[in-house]
Amino acid sequence: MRNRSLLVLTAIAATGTLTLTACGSRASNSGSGGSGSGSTTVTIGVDAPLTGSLSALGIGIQNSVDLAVKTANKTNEVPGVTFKIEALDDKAAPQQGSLNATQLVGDSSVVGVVGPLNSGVALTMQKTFNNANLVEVSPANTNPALTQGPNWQTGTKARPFASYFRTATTDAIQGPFAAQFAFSTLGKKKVFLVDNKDAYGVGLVGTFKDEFTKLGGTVAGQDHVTSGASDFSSTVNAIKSSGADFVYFGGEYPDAAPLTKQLKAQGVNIPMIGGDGNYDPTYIKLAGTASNGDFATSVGAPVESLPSAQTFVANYKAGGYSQAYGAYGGYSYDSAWAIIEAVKAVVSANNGKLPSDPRQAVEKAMSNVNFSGVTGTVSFDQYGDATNKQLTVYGVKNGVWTTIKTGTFSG
Amino acid sequence: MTDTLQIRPEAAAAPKPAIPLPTAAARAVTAAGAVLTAASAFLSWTYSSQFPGDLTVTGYPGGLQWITFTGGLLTLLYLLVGYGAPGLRGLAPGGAEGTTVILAVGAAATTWFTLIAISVELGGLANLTTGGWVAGVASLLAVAGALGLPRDGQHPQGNRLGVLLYPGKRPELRPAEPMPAVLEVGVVLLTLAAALGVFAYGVDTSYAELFAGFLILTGFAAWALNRSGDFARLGEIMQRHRVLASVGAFVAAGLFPFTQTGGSAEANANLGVSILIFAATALGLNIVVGLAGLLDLGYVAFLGVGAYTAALVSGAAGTAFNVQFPFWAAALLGAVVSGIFGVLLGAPTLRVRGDYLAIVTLGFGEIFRIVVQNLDGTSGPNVTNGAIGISNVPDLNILGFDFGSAHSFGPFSIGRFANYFELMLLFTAIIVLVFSRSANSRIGRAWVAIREDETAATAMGINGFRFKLLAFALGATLAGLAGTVFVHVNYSIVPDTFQFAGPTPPNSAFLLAAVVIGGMGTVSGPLVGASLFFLLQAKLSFLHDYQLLLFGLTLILFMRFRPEGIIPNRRRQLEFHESQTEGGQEGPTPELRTAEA
Amino acid sequence: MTDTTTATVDNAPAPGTPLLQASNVVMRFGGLTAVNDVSLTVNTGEIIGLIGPNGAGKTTFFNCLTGLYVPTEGTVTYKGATLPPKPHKVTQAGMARTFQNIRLFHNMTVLENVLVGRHTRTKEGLLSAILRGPGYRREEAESRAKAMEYLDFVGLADKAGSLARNLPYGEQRKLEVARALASEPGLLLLDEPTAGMNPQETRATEELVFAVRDRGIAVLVIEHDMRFIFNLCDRVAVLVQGRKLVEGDAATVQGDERVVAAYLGTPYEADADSTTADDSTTPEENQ
Amino acid sequence: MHELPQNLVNGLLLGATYGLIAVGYTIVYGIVQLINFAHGEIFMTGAFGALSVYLGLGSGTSMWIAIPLMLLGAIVTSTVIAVLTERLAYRPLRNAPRLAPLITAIGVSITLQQLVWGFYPSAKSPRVFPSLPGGPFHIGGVLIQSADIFVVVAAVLSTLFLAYFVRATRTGRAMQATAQDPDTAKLMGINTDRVIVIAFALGAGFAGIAGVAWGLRYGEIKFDMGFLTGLYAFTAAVLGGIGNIYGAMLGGLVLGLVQNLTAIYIADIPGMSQFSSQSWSSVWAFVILILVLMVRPQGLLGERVADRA
Repeated sequence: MRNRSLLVLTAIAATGTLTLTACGSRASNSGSGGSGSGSTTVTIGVDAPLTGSLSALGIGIQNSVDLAVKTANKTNEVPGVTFKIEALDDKAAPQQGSLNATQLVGDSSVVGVVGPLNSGVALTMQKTFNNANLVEVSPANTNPALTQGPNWQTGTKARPFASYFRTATTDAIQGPFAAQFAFSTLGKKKVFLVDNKDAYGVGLVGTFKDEFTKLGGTVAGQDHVTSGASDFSSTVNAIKSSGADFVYFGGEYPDAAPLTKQLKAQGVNIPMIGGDGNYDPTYIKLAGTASNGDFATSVGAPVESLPSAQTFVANYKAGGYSQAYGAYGGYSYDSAWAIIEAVKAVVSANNGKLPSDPRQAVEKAMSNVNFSGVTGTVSFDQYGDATNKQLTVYGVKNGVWTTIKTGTFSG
Repeated sequence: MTDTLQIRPEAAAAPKPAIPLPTAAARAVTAAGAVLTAASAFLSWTYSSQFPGDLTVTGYPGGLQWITFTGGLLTLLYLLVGYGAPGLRGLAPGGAEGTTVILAVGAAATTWFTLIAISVELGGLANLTTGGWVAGVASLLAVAGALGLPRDGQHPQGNRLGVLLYPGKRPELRPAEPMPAVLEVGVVLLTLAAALGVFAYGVDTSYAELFAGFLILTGFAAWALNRSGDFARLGEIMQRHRVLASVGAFVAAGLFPFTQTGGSAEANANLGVSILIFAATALGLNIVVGLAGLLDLGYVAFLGVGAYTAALVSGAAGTAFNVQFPFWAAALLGAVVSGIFGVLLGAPTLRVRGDYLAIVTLGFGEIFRIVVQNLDGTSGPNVTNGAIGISNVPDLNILGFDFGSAHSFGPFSIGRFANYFELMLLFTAIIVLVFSRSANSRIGRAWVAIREDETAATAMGINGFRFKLLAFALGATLAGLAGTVFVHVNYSIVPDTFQFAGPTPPNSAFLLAAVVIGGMGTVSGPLVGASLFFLLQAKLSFLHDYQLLLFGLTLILFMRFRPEGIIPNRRRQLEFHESQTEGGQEGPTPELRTAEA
Repeated sequence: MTDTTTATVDNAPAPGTPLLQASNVVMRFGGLTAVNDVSLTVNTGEIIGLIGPNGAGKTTFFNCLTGLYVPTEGTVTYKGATLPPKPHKVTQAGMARTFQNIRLFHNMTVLENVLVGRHTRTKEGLLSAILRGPGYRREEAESRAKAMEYLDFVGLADKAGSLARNLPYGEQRKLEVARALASEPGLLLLDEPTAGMNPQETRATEELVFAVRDRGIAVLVIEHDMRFIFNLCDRVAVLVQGRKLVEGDAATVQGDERVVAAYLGTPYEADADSTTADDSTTPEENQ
Repeated sequence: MHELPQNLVNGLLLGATYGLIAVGYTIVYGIVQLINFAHGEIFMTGAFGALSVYLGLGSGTSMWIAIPLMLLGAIVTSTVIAVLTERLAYRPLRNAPRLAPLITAIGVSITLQQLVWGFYPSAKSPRVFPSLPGGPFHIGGVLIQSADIFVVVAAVLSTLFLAYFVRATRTGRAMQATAQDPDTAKLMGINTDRVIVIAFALGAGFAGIAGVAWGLRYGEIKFDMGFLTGLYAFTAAVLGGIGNIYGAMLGGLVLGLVQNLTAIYIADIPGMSQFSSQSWSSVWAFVILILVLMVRPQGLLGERVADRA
């Protein structure tokens, strides 16, 4: 009878799918089996935009971490422990970051995560990692609030998440450093501030402004632009009539380049100083000759002046990666290496064996990590920020970035 | 009841099978193929365990082999139905032969997908073992046999879709006699369990290949069950037990986190809650788009209004107002504020011209993000903390239940995201209730009337402006409501989330797609559309660079070829129930309004 | 006297009371005068016909009566009150209409179409629809009962569950009448109700109109079909080129030479003329 | 002072570009009542078409030869794409419910944007656009770039051409007739399909010119430049009175001025200083749109048209 058969069908479908569910797990188990006997395999997670507009930066991060892991395995950096990476694509979207964070937390072999690139993504990940005591080291987040709490500017610094670290230098260092450079080295006293309303730009301009006025400089005017806009003529006019002798720009080169171009086209030949968001060859390409005389600060010493950095560049080349390591390659390598160092410390403290749940121990060990990395000495202060405060000013001369000055921020 | 319908209206004489075989031989070939296909899943398909799922094991299936196995069994099942096997007759009221063809092709598709994936990823056909070849050949054998089966169903002439129509269309079905109530209840429960199982399996697929294989087979199976008439039968039964079915569906959904165990449980619960937020928001949009026929292209901004409102009164550090509302008050406030924005935006726009709304909402979506970015204390009053966003939004605590930590219920333990999943499920239930009840009321009829023909609706005494504004504001309110949960799930909120077309849901374009692709004007359409859409983009991340492109093309193609979406217009069901008192407002069909020309 | 009671025979007002009064209505579009100084009165219990060649301004005049247009000059009153300038308020006031080219809600069922017609006579809002209290259930049940009654009246009760667009042409016309009746009007305006019908269907429509009148509802019909009009109407007004030519009973109008001339004298021109006055309204209607 | 003349000039130049794009919205909307969301992308593809021509010419070519060819490339690219989308995406939906073509338009918009993003070489970041030689010129304290002169010439010539086309050609009059009453136009023997294609092509041609103007003025073009610009241009069309060609130009100029002046002069209004920055200018444009819809829905030059909804 037809009615009964419907029941039969449903029963079959139900049991079939439930069986499938039950058995679907073999894949993930066997996937992480890894190599070698007697050696524990742990995973370093990577979260970065591997696709989309920012994929060049994200893939650079992934490859650099991969290089760190391969190097550690080759040199047997932590005896008895083999590292592997698991890279997840966050598409530069906070929602995806949240999903990735839970996934990495769920994989018990993950002992630390490198990433993310975007601070908006970091906001959704931090707490999930923190709840699981899983260390997260960002090579790129620069907003001070991530480590020092939302009220850092008013002086009440409070670390919100003990598991969050970063090798990137915060805006709180880069902005003031640029202010000192402009005021003392260049002798410019009147600034016009522009930011592009993204977290990075706003943060940078804020810290620059504080330091610059403290030094005795004056702010001739300030404007904010919408990221992605093309017509900056109102901003240019405001700058022109303000009588400022230079422009400080917080943001990235896609906005900075047309601004400096339109500025010079209007006959306002004052330099633009920006952060590491401007320090990119594309800036010069887009702005053309208008970029000559502009400056950008960037974190760390120039690659050619640090032997460790040169090794990294050479190894990266030898690694055969198809994409460049990008702006955050060095920091990513150092971030991964910091995790490896922490694991090493944990293992040696535990009689040469990795504890079964090493996450909390790794988190503790992070604060004592201290090694000479690609970007200089890597260690973390009480907020989880990098202690490395070395910065470099680059200037555009004849269409190329050239090193102007390397220094350490103090104060 | 007057039965004006025919079981098989004058269909053209069924065409001949593609492969001329005696029926018995065709059945035998199909059966052999199907059995072999299923059996081949127990063999090793490849040498290397490099391919995800480890298909090297002989003795039991793994990963994608399970999909092939299921495909083979389903083919066999419907072949037996067509053969008239005892106890199975009537399983395919719309015809078993066409169904068998679809399933055989589906099984072959997944199998060959797997084989090709192995060859491509591991580099060459040499990576396939004999077992793999057996599977491939067997699945093709089943297809060949199925193509020799006599053809049933309706075969309309001269359609462009060509090969897609080979299985024929399902004939109109006479409603079946009701079964004993106990049996029917059993069927309802089992159906829900099966749906939960399929969904949970799909969410839990841990690598893209498995998800793709799963999707292929699920797609073909859904087509087959629609063709066989089983969906129609199930629909009838569900209709008879409407309350049980809808309550049961929510209970089944609520059980989802409990089906998730192990390390990926929280990740899957997070995926689940994200899908729910996306789906619930899409359902709210469906009131605006599907019922009232208004195009809202900045809908995610209303989600944002709700989310920011909730974040501002959540007591998160660093917000402009240092207050902490209880969640019910925050949720209500978020919904109301969002609704007010809806009215402010709709009032000047809807009065003018319907299609201005589309561009005004598109503008609003962009402006919302820009305004939120600017309200940071330097380029505007500090309300939203600008681009840095509001972080560290505290977890909810309702009546002592802390959403931030894991809870155990007997042998089960569910974590933070599962807690929020259950909360969001409740919100979804509310939104479903609001949607379906308002749709089947004087208000909903007025909306649909406006959508169908505004002049005629006005002539029936409907105040077009007022009802359009009502729909728009209600949609905004529901999105705001969803937003209040959204912000807590994600701990934080930043302006960049609220884009017209961004990389991940929710954004306005994806919401619209979930509605359009799922089925405008239906309850289940946006839910299915949203789940499918979310899983697609989450699981097949290698497609991400082409995601928006595919998405744009999908919109165009759907509007061109299937404007009613994937959930078929169940209007026809109504024709069986002429005393029917309640019926959902189903989506528009590609009607040509030539009468007016 | 309330609106609702006009629907039933028992409480029908005495025939002869003026229901709709249009006085000196003028409607201009830019330089074109589509309706020029037309006056017309419809009394309770009457069936009034409005005829005229294509382009005579019938539909424009009709639209002035239904609130789609506000007349450039002149006034329209219903039950002594000036007609509100919005179509939905006109319906609320008690005038319902059908359309020349049937405008049903195609993707709604037959019953739902009639339920939409009940819109002005029900008042449950969104909140009560969501909460579904007893008041809502009662009103909804009552609405459905009434709707079924109207469907029964036009002979479509057995098609209540079908989609409106699946109905044959003649039945779609009937449904439009049922939908209009559902708003419990005192006056029903029919815009070419027999367009495209065969003689039998026309006969049936005739009877339907009489039946409507017998329920105490006055009817104003626009039509091309002379025979239909003259069989049906108590009085007939003839519009030609925006002006009212004659008004009177069937015999008077039929006997008037000017009417004959208007209909026979300008057949081709009338067709070409359709682009001016009458059809200038179509873009608004057609969207 | 904030150099008012310079700001006025800048606003008008920006507005002229908006106007060129707005013409496309207004023509198409006037005839088929479709908001062609993809029109902003048509503008963008025009710019990329021009860039392709420039790159194909080789670096030694004089700009005086390159510019006409680039214009041609832009116009051809945008026109072909616009006509194709009309033919493939919109025409099959001519009689569909009104929501269908709108959703399709969204789909077309995203598809075009993604095609350029994904398949045009190096279009994932902004691409450098060539600049015009000569300039800048000082005219009464106002600095004018040579690209600015191009914008003015292009806008004036285009408007004149359009005025001539609509008034004096058969096709132009057919377009007007179709816009006023498509059904009657059909009865009168006008091939409405053809008129619609011409409307799309014409609008696209202007968008192509606008694309070149944009590239020359700002020196770079990017795949997503059509989205917001298209939104502004549509606002300009509504502002001027949709369906009215001169209105589109006027609306563009007004909107350009609004964007440029609000960014500076709102600060002079007491209490509003925080709302005066470039980042607020798009918000002000949107506020203007809402205000226009409230106060004068038919736009500056529009006649009252009954709501066709």
